[in-house]
Amino acid sequence: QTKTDFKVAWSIYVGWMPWGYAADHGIVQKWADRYGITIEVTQFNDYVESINQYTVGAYDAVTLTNMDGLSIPAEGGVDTTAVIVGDFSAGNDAVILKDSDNLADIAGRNVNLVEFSVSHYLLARALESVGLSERDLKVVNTADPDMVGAFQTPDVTAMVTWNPMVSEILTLPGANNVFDSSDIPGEIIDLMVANTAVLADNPDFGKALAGIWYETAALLTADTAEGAAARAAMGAASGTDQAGYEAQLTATRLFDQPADAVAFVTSPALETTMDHVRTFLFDKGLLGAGGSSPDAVGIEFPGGTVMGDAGNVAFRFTDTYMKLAADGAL
Amino acid sequence: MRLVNVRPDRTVRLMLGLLPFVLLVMAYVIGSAARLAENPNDKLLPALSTLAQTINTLAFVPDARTGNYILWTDTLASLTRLAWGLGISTASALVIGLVTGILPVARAALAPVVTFVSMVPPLALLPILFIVLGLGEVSKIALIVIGVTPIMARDLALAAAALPREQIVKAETLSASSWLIAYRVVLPQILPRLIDSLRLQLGPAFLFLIAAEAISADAGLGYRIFLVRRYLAMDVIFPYVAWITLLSVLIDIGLSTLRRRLFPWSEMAR
Amino acid sequence: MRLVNVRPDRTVRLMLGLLPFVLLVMAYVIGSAARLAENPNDKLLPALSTLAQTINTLAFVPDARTGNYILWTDTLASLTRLAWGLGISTASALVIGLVTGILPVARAALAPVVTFVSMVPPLALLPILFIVLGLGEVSKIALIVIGVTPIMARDLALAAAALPREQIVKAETLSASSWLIAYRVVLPQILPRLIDSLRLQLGPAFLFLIAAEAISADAGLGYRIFLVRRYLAMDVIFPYVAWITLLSVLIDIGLSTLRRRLFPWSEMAR
Amino acid sequence: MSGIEIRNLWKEYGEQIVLENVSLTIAPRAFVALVGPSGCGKTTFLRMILGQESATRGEILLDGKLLPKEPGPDRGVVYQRYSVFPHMTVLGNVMAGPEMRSARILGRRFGAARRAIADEARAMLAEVGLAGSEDKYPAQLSGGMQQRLALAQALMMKPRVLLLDEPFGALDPGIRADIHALMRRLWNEIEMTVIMVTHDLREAFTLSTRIIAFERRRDRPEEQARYGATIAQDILIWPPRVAGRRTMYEIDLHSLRDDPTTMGQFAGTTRPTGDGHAQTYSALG
Amino acid sequence: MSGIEIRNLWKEYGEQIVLENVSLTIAPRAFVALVGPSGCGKTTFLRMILGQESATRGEILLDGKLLPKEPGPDRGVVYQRYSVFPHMTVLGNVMAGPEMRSARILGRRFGAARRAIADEARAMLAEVGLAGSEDKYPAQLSGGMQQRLALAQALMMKPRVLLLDEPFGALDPGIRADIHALMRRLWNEIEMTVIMVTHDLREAFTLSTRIIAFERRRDRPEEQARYGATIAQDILIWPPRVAGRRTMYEIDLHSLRDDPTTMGQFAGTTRPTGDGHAQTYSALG
Ligand SMILES: Nc1ncnc2c1ncn2[C@@H]1O[C@H](COP(=O)(O)OP(=O)(O)OP(=O)(O)O)[C@@H](O)[C@H]1O
Ligand SMILES: Nc1ncnc2c1ncn2[C@@H]1O[C@H](COP(=O)(O)OP(=O)(O)OP(=O)(O)O)[C@@H](O)[C@H]1O
Ligand SMILES: [Mg+2]
Ligand SMILES: [Mg+2]
Repeated sequence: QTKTDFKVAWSIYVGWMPWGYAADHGIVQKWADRYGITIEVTQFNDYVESINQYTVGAYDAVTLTNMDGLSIPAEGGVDTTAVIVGDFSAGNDAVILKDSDNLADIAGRNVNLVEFSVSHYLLARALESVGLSERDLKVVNTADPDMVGAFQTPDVTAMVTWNPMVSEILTLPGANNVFDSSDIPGEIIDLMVANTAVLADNPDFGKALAGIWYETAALLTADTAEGAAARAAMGAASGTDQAGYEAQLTATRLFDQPADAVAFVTSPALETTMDHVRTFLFDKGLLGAGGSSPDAVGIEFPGGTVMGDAGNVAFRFTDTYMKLAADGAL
Repeated sequence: MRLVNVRPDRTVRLMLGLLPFVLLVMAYVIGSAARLAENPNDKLLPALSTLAQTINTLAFVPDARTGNYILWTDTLASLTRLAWGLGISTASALVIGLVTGILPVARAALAPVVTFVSMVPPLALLPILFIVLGLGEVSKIALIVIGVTPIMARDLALAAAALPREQIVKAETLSASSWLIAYRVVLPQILPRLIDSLRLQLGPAFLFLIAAEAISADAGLGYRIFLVRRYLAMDVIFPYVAWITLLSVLIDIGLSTLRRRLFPWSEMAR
Repeated sequence: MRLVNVRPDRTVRLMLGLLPFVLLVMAYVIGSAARLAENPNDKLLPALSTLAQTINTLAFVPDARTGNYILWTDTLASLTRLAWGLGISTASALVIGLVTGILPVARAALAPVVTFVSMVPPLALLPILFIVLGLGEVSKIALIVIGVTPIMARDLALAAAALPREQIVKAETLSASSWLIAYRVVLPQILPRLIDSLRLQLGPAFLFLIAAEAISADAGLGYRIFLVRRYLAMDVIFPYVAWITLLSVLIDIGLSTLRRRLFPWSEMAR
Repeated sequence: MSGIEIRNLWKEYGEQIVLENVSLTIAPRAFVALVGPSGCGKTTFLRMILGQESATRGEILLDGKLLPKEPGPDRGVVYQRYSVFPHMTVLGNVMAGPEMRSARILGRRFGAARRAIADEARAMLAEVGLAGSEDKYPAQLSGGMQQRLALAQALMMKPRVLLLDEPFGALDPGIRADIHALMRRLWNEIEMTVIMVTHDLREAFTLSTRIIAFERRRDRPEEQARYGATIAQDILIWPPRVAGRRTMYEIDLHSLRDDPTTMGQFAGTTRPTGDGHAQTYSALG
Repeated sequence: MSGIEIRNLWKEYGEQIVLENVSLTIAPRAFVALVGPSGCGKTTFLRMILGQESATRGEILLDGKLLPKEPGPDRGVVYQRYSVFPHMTVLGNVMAGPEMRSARILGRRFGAARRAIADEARAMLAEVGLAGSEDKYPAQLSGGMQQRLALAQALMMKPRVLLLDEPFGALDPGIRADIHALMRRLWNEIEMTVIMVTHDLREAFTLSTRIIAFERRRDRPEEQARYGATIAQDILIWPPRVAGRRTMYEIDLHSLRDDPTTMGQFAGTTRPTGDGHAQTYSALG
């Protein structure tokens, strides 16, 4: 049903910082006012918690990656639509080895990472690239805020994590980036997703989100004093400074032009990516619980093609709102 | 003279008490110097000068983004939550403890469930709490309440039940009703224990607060620690930990003074 | 008859005690049914049948990947850590508490630092612990030790200091040295308190264990809870929380029985 | 009228029989002294009259009516210890009874009503020698002072039955004599029956109208649990003391206070009641 | 020899003067009874002799040597309460002293040595009437039994000075007389000086060789803190009792046990020592 009050959750990560900035600087307010709605933006320090909250229905929209969108809300029966493709990781996620720059040396080591996260996925893809599998090493679940500290202990010799931890770790002696998300470009995608039913009933909400994002993204990438100030603010909000934040941005392919984003979601590469992702999730037992194939949850792409069970579509990519932005029709 | 009878005088006591702190600081300084000599960018044990500079920034330089003084904003946010959480816990623990302590019927109905709930690890309930109560202040306060109340309630029930039965009988011979026994005989006598119990729960309360703030907040001592943990910014974490410790010690001393002031008789009865 | 004098008999007591549990389960069932009616895939409040099935899988079906029975592997891993942590804490708290409790010199030197350390929020120190002690078992055990020891030590020091001065003097007239006073008079009398203190610290110890396992582990009750939190598997989280609670209750009862067996006199002195 | 009748009273704790078939009629306004060896059940007996403990068998009647099963303001008590409220001042302790009796919600009176009670309380405190200590807390008093406070607290309620459990053991001889005089006066003035446990036979003879001795008749270790104590002696003081009437006793007592060398004398002689309970005097410890 | 000499002893707690300029010489093997009103400082005085409390001014000499500043096995004590170890059995309590004296590391003996001590302890327990309770814990004993246990425990060490603080207050007359007899016998057999606080003048006259009364000479409320108690009377028992020699007293005492009507009598009369401390008898409570 239609409603006017919406709640959006976001968590601290390079590509999502604009949401917090937009909330703090009146951009959210401005776009909400334009569509006669209210949008409450909540910051989470804990990414997983923000997804869980969205999944149980406490929020209408949330920032997450394509993989987590599939494994948590979609798998949990919450039909979810990716309103905005904000960026993909192009180096923000990395496999780091101590005292070796050869990925193949990872065999036999303990690898510290957040299990079942995009790091795990990155590791799986990295192992594929050198003909290894997860059986050749041992995964140790480690919480993301503690990665930097953990890397400094002698018994940690291999790690998969994301920024800002990656850039911190790479400054440490002996740390080598042996594989990162720029080696699998476009596979780790950062999204703003919303509940499909809410969105269908309230298209204005989607439009407002698109308006907020592209206005803020433009500011973020602007080579002006304002842009610098915005980057400094986002850096501070994520616990670092402008330089640190800009360093993280360089490893991010940010879609500040809606047209680029539209091109990205409509390209067939996305289907290949999602197939990789759902196979990975199925292997780990996170998708299609108890089922025999990853097809249990259907994924819809712009244009209407569905991968998997067409009777149970729960994860959708759409270009509707980004196209409106590209056409200047917001 | 036996060692048990050797009583150092005031000055010696003071010096002995300071000694471990001095040793700790020295160990830190040496460790820090050693690590910095090896890697000048080391973040684990920042030099004292770095610490001082960070503290200065946190406490006395307004934040560029919001114009707030970060340390004070965080402190205010956390202490407000703590006060609410402990306030609610104390009040409910008092009621539950009093009732289960003196009414056999209430004890039969509530004691098992309170014991059971006091054993539930509250951190594991955190996700559920957030879902049920939302992410605002309520769920953070609720975590403190859930973590602290059952233990305080059990403690108070024990204190109430430990009052000599003779006192209750005495009150009855003085024509007290059940209500008056609770209100005039038992309640005043467990209030000092309430304060002590509160003091003991200060540590756990801070723990729950930090855990809750780590998940969702935009200000607070725990929020800040977890925010900067990704960068291993020990120059922020150490001062924050020290500050939390200092706050706890101060509140503890304050409560214990309050207790002595309000209930002079409870000191004598020792 | 006054309410304070109404003593329900055994059956009524039992029924009253069960009532809140029954209500809790009923509330869960109703809530779960309501949510599942809306979204059959809902993960927050799984149906009882789903819970039962998951429990069965966790406890009695070997894991496809490792061939282990997950619940038992996790339990063993956690209980081992807990036992080490609490064992070390208990031993060191006993020594520190005894020494600070009876020797004025030791009290002067140690009491302030122990008080201070007991107020440090241990969770905030985790990064340092990990770096100093590595990510293995040691740092998890160390977190428990750091979180639990100062509080137990203070408690025991208080218990030792609360022994009537007359007893110490009496021992001296019976020719006891400082050592014999500690070993034959004070130590046996604080052992029951040691067990009680241990019981009280069971909850916090589990809390620290879960927090440590959440940060880095490959088995353990806390590890599992935080791992499956990633896909909101409440059908695993609820049974695990209940299991931890049950374990705590059992350990608590065991310790309290042990205390009564070992120190019959401590019961009588009440 | 406050006469007490006890019919075939038994008290057992688990396996152990404490009191065995005690039957006793206590006249209204009697002053009964209860003596007997340590652990024979004197305190237990008082507790049952108080309603704090229930009898295993038998019944207790107060003025012909079965005793209510819980303590109430008709029966006052001074325990061996734990007898006052540690969180109230001395004055507060003594005022507690009248205040709670008349203010059923707050348990406190205000204004003139409060002042009236306070004046009465102060007068009572002066009688037991606690004038000047009104604002102290019990923990600041010595053991003897606490016992006197408990006595004052109980007397404020003017109970029909007053139960005293070794109330004067902790008093030094001077104050003890004062309190004895006070007890005698109040017993004369107030309509009350007093039952007092004491180890001090002199005190028993000084104050009471009747002395009852409890004793286990079989006391070998293996018999202790199987046989309880019962009434071994029942002595009426001679010449009889009657509440509300002056007798010659008073005179003896004043002399007692002043000269320690006369301490041993006590007033009156004893006479067995001849009702079958009384046996040889030598059995009395 | 165990003579005690006290020279100009003062004791103050903060502002409050408790004892004021007490001087006293106690002969070896004396049995001193200390009496005085509640709160006048009797326990404090014992504590100072024990070494548990230090004097504000003045000094205490034992056999001409300054007293060590801490308690030791040469001085035994029985407190008003808290006197036994709750975690040891009755037998363990009595054996604790000899065991700790001879086993300085473990505080326990084994084998024959242990049996010897245990036998001695059992004998002592039988003397104080605790035979059969060897394996109980103190909490299972009545107050009076605990006091007797404490006495047995202290006597096992055969101290040169034995300090007793109202040790027999909780005993019923029968046991009390037994313990009096035991005390007298041990005092005769063991080389010890006894100082006993009591509220019971009869007991004082029954046992002691000398009675010392403490009293505050100025006792108005506003003076209480500024003036301490001091020796108000010092009475030597007549005819003199001497340790190790039988006197006529024994005979009187046995009769006392058996007939309650004779309770008031006590043996001997009193005679002032005439050393200036003694004043009128009437000051004695
Ligand atoms: N709650 C109880 N449970 C079991 N036994 C009890 C209980 N209370 C008292 N007793 C036993 O009952 C007996 C009588 O105890 P009571 O306190 O009445 O003795 P008493 O005559 O008052 O002794 P005293 O002169 O030492 O005060 C004792 O043997 C005691 O062990
Ligand atoms: N630790 C202390 N601090 C302050 N005052 C004390 C302390 N101990 C005793 N007093 C005071 O010293 C005085 C003497 O106390 P003490 O216990 O020696 O009296 P007592 O003669 O033994 O009395 P009782 O016959 O009641 O046992 C009392 O007024 C008491 O209040
Ligand atoms: Mg009794
Ligand atoms: Mg005393």
